Amino acid sequence: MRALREFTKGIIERNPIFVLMLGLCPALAVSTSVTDAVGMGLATTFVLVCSNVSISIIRKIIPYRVRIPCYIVVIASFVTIVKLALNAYLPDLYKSLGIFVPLIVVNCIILGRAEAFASRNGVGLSFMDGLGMGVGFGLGLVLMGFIREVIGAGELCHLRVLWKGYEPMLVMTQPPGAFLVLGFLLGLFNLLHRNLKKSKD
Amino acid sequence: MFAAVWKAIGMPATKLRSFMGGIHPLKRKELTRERPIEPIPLPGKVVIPLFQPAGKEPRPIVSKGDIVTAGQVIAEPQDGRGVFVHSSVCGKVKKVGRFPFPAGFFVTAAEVEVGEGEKPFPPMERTPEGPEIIEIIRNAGIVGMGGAGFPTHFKLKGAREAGVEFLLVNGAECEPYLTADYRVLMERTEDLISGTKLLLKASGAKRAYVAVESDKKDAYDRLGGMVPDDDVIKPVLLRAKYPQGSEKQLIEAVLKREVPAGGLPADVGVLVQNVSTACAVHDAVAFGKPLIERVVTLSGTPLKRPGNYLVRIGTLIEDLMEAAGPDRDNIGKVIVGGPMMGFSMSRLDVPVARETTGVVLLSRVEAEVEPSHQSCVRCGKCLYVCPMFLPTSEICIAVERGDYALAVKLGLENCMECGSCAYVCPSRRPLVQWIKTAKLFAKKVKK
Amino acid sequence: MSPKLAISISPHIRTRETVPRIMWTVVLVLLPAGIFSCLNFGWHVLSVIAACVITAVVLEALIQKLRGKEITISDGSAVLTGLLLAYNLSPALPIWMAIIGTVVAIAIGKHAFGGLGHNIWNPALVGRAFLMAAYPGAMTTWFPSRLAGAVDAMTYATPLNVIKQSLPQSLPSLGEMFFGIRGGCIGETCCLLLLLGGLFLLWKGYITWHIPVAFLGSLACFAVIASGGKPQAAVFAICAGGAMLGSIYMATDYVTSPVSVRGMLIFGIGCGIITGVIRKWGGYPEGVCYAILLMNSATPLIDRLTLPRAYGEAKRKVWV
Amino acid sequence: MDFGELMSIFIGVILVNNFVLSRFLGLCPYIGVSRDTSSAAGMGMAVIFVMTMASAATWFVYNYMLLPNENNVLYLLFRKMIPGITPESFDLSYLETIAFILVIAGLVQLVEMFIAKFSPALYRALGIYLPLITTNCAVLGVAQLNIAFSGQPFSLLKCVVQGAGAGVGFMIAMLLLSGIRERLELADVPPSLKGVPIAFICAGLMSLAFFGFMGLKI
Amino acid sequence: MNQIVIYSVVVLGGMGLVIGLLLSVVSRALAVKTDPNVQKILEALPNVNCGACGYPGCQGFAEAIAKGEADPAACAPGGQQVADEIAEIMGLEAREKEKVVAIIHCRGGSKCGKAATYYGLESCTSANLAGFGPSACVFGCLAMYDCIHACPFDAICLDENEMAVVDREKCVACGKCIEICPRSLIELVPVDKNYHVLCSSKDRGKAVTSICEVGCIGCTKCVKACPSDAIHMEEGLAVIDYEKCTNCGACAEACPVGAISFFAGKEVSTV
Repeated sequence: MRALREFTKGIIERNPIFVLMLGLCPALAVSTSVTDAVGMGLATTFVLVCSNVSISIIRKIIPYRVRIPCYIVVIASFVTIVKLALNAYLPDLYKSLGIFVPLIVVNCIILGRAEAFASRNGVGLSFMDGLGMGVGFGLGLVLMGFIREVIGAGELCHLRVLWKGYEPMLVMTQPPGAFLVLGFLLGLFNLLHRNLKKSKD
Repeated sequence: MFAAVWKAIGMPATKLRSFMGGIHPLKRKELTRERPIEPIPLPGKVVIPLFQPAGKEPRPIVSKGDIVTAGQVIAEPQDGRGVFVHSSVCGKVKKVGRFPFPAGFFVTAAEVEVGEGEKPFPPMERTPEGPEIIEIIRNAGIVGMGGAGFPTHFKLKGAREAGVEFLLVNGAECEPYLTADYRVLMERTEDLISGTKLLLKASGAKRAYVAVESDKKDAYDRLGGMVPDDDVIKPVLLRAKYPQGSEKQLIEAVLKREVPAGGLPADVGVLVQNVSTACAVHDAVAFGKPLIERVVTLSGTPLKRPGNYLVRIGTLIEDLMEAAGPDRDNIGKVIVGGPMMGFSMSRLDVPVARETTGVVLLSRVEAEVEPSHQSCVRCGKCLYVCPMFLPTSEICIAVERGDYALAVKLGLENCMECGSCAYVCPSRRPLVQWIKTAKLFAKKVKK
Repeated sequence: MSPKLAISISPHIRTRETVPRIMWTVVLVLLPAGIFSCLNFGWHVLSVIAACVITAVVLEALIQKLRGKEITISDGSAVLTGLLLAYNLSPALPIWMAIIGTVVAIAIGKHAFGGLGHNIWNPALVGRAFLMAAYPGAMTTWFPSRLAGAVDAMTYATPLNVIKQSLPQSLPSLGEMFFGIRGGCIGETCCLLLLLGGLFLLWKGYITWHIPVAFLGSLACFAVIASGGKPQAAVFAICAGGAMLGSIYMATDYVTSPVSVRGMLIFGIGCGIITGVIRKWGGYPEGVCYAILLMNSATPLIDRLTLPRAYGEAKRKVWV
Repeated sequence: MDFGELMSIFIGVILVNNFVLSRFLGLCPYIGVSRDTSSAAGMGMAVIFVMTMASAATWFVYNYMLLPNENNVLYLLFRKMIPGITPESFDLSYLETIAFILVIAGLVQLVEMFIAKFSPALYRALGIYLPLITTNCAVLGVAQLNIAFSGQPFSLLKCVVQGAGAGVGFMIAMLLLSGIRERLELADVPPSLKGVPIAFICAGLMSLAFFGFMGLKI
Repeated sequence: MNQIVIYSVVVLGGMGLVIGLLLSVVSRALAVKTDPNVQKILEALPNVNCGACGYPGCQGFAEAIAKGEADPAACAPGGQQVADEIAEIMGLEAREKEKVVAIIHCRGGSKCGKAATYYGLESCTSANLAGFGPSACVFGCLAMYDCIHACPFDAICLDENEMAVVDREKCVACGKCIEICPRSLIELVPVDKNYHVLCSSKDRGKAVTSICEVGCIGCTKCVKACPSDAIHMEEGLAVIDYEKCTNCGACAEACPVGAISFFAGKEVSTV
C-alpha cells in the first residue's frame, strides 16, 4: 500500500516539474515534440529508478561526508549506459535530445531523490519512488510536448493532426514558447492547487 | 544642460535665481494681494496653544480663574529650546487643558475669556547688543512664523555658535493664495529692515539678503528703494516657483549652497528667517511687545471679503472666518496654512497659532478630491519636480506594499512633504499621504 | 447645520493632467498616421487597426472582470496598446493574426504582470515580437505604397529589406521616405506626421526629449559610422523602418522606460545602438522592436543605477 | 589565432545562443537565485569564474586522458610497458560524462576552499554560490558543448572563450531577470502567477527580445 | 575489451584518487570555522543545491535558517522529513501565551457620528493626519483598522458595529496594535478581568451624548457603585484599577450608557 502511494505521489501531488519545479532544463529543452518528450522521460525514469535502487542498496556503506560524490558517480554511470544505448539503438532520438542526455547527470530530481529518499529508505520503496517520480517527470514532459507540438507545428509525434490550412505558430517550438507554456502551466497548477485546498477547507 | 536647451528653444535667458525641480501651480494670489492688513475685532475667547515643535512643551503658570493681561507670560519654557508664551488678550483664564491643534493633534492650551484692559506697548529706551537680543527674543516668545514654528532664539544661538556668514530673510511666500508676507513686506518695510539688522546683530552674520519671488516685484523694488546699494541688506529677486520658500531651496537659489542631508542651514553658514519673524523681532526689541498677534491671509472663493488680517494668537478659526464673511453653504474645505502643505480641518474650534500663515477656504467644487488608487505608471514626473531629488515614485511603491525599510533606504526621511509630487501625479496617487503615514509607521517599526 | 467639510492630506490642489487625458491625447496624435496609412496601403489597414483596438479593449475589460478588478478601459491605455500594435504590423497581415497578437499583448504583455503600471515590457511590442516569431512569413509580406504609384502587389520590400538583402529594387528617395511614400508597417511610414505628433506631445509635456533624441541620435551616429562617414545614412536610418514610431511613441512609454533623466538617456542610447547593430549585422532587417524590448528588460536595473542623488547627500549607494 | 573568430564565438554565446534563454541550461539557479540583484550578481560572477575554469580543465582531461591520440597520458605511460600498443586502445571518450562531472565537482570544491582561506571577502560574495554550481547543468553543458557538437573539438583558447562567454551571457540574463523580479515583487501580479510562474513568463519574453539577435554575424 | 575495462578503472580510479587526496589535503590546510548549527542543518539538508528554495544553494539556505530568516519547509527536494529534522535542530517551540491581552478602549464603530468627509487612504494613521479624521469623536476609534492589518496573529476582528475587537483566544500580547493605533486606544489588560471601560472620550457629558450612544459621560456612577474602590475619574473618564478589580460587575450595572461592559471573549455584552 505504501509502495503504491510512493508511486502515485510523484505523478500529481509532488510532480517534479510542476510542483517541485526541479529538472526544468530538460523539461523546456526536449519538449518540442512528444516523441522527444517520451524518449527523455523514459531515459530519465531509467536512470532515476536504477540510481535510486543502487543507492538504496549501498546506502549503508557510503561514508556520510562523501555521499554526494558517490551518488554523482553512480548516476553518471547509469547516464553513460543510457547514452551508449540510445546512440546504438535510437540514433535519431539521441541526436534530437542532444547534450541533454549526458546532462541527465545534473538533473536535480535524480540527485534530489537519491539524497532525500533512496539514502533513507529500502530498495522496494526507493524503486517505487524512482518510478513514480520518473513517470511524473515524463508525463510533465509529454504534456508540455503535446501543447508545444500541436500548436507550434500542427503535429503530434511528427504526424499532422490539425486541419490542412492550419498555420503553425512557430514560436511555440522555440525557446520563448517553451518558457511561456511552462510559466502558464505552473500558474495553472498553482490555481488548481489552491482551489483544491479551498475545497478541502 | 537645461540652460542650453532653454536657450536653444528660444526662451529668454533669465537671470532670476532658483533651484532645481519644483512646480508652477495656479497661485490665486490676486484674491488678497491688494488687501491691506486690517485688524479683526477681538473675539469672545481665545485658545492659546503652548505647543512648540522642538523641545519640551512650556509649562503653564496660570490656572483656571486667573486674570491675565495682554502680553503677560502664561507659560514658561522647561528647557533651553523652549520659549515663553504670553496671553494675547486681557481677560480671565477659563481652562488649561488639552485642545485640538491645526496640525491634527491635541496640545496643552489655555482658554482665555476676553475682557477689558488693553494697553499699548511703549517704545524701549535703549538698543541692546547681540546675546541680549537673543534673550529678548526668547522672552518675547518668538518662533519661526513662516510655518514651521521653530524657536527663533534657539536658531539664532546655533547660528551664532556656528559663525554664520549670511542671513536670508525669507519673503518668497511660494504657497498659492497666501499674501501675508507680501503685505508685511509692502506695509512694514521699515520695521522689516530694522528687524533684519537686529537679527544680523544677534546672529553675527555679515550680510543679509531679503529674498522675494518675481511675482512680488513691487515689494522687491520698494525694498531696493529703501536700502542703500552698499548696505549690508540686499534684496534679491527669485523665480516664482513652488517650493521656493523652503529653507534649503531658498539657500540653493540665493547662495548656490547645498545643506547636507540631516544638516542645518548653519552647516553651510546660513541662517534663514521669515519676514514676519523679522518684524516680530523689531516689535520685541523696540517696544518690548511679545508675539501676541500676527498677519494671517484669509482667502478662498467662499469668502466675501478675503484679505490679510491682523489676528491675536489663539483666535479660533470660526471667529476668524466671521471677519471675512463666509458663504457657509459653499465651504467645502477649510485649510489651515497654504493649499500645498496646509492641514484640512474637520472642526473649526482650532486656534490660530504663532506659525499659522493663512486660512484658505475651498468651495465645494474645488474641494472635491478624485479618490484614485491607480497604480503608478512610472512617468517620472514626481522625480523631476522633487526639490529634494528623491525617487518619490519608488518610495511610494515601497510604502504601498508595506516595505518601510526600503522606503527609508530610498530617502523617505529626507522628504519635506512639499507636495509637488502629488500635485503633478497624473495617476492621482496620494503620494504625500503615503509618505506622511510611512514616516509614522517607519518610526514605530524601528522601535 | 452646514454640510460636512471635506478633509484630506495636502496638497489640496492638483494639476489637471491625468493618465486618461495623456493616453487619449497620444491616441489622438497617432490617428493622422493611421489615416495616411489607409491612403498609402488601402483599406485593409483600417480593418487591422479596428481588429487590434477592439480586441484590446474587449479583452482588457474581460480580464479585469475575471480578476474582480475595476474595469479601466476608459483610461485609453488599452486603446493605445491596440493602436500601437496595429501600427507595428504589416499592412498585409490577416486579421486573425492581428487578433492573436493583440491577445498576447494584452493578456501576456500587460495583465500577466498586473495591468497598467506593472508591466515590464511594452505590451504592443510584445505582441509584435510574438507575431514575428510565430508567423515570420506573414509578418514580412509587404504591400507596396499606392502613393508611389505602385500597382504590383506581388513582391515588395521595405527600404530596410532592400538594403539587407541587396535586392535589385530601387530605394525611395530620402524625401519620399520622410513623407512616408514607401512600404513598411502600418503606422511607421509617414515620418512627418509622427514627428509633428511627437512635437505636440513634447510641447504638452507628456513626453520629454531625452529618449527620442538619444535613440535617434545614437542610431544616426551609428549609421554614419557604419556607412563609413556618409551623412545621408543618418537620415536614412531615422526615416527607414520604425525608428521614428518606436523612439517617439513606444520607447517613451512611461511604464517601461526609466524614470530619471540619466536613465532615459542610457535607455535611448541603448535602443539606438542595438537597433543599429541588428540592422547592420543581425538576421532581421529591422531591430527597433527588439531594441526597445531588450532595453525594457534592462529598465529596472537602469532605474536602480540611476536613482537621482538626493539633495544634500554626497553619494547614493547603488545596490540598495 | 583569429581574433575575429574568437569574438564571434564570444558574442554568439552571449547574445545569439544565450545559455539560459535559448539553450535552457542552468535554469534551476537562474530561477532560484534571481530574486534579488545582489545575489544574482554574486551567482553570475561565480558562474563566469567556474565556467571558464571548467572549460579549461575539461579540455585538458578530454584531450590528454580520454581521446586516443599521441599525447594521451595513459598511452605515454603504458607504451613502454606494453610493446606494440597504439593510442587507439585508449579511446575512453565514452567516459566523458563521468570524468567531467568529477573534474568539475573537484574543481569547484577546490576553488571554494581556496577562496575561503585567502579572500574571506570574496568568499562571502561568491563562496556561497559555488556549491550550487557543481550540479548546474550549464557548467557541464559548456564542457559537453565544447567537445561534442562543434564538429571537431575546439582548441583550448576557443573553449575558454566559449566558457567565459557562456558565463557572461548567464550573468546578463540573470541580472536582467533579477531586476525585473525585484520590480515584480511590488506589482499586482495575479496570485496564481506569483513567484516562479511569472519568472518563467519573464524569461520567455526576454528570450523573445533576444530573438532580435538571431542570425547576428559580426 | 579487457584492456579497455582496465584502462577505464585506472583513469576513473586515478582521477578519483587524485582529486580526493587533493581535496582532503587542501581541506585540512584551509580549514575555516563555521557555525555548528549551520553545519548541522546543512547535513540535514539534501545538499542538492538546486536553488528551489530561493537561496543560493544549501549552504545559503542553512545560514538563513540558522539566522531565523528562512522557513525550514521551503526545501522542495527534502520535503517534510527534512523540515522536521531542521525544526528539531533549531529547537523551535510553540510560543507560550502571556497572561495579558489587548483591549480596545472604544466601542463606537458605526455608532460614532461623522464630522467630515475623508478622502484618502484607508488607514487610521493617515486619516488622523488629515485634520483629526472624519469621525465626530476625536478620542475614539477611526474604524479604518490599522490594528487589524498590524496584528500578525489575526487576533483582531470586526463586530456587528464595524468596530475592531480583540479575540482574546488568539491575542498573544505582542503589542503591535498598541504601537500602530494613532489614538492610543489599545492597552494590555489581565486576561482574567472581564469588565472594562470601553471608551476613551475626555469630552463632557453633553458633547459625548451628541455624537456617541456608548461613550463615557463622566457621571461617576461607577465610581460610587464599585465596592472595592477600584474606579476613579481621570479628566472626565472612568478608569479601572485592575489590581483592585474583583470582577464583580457592579460598575457595568451602574453605567447608564454601557461604556463599562462585560468583555471576555469576542463579544461585548451590556449588562
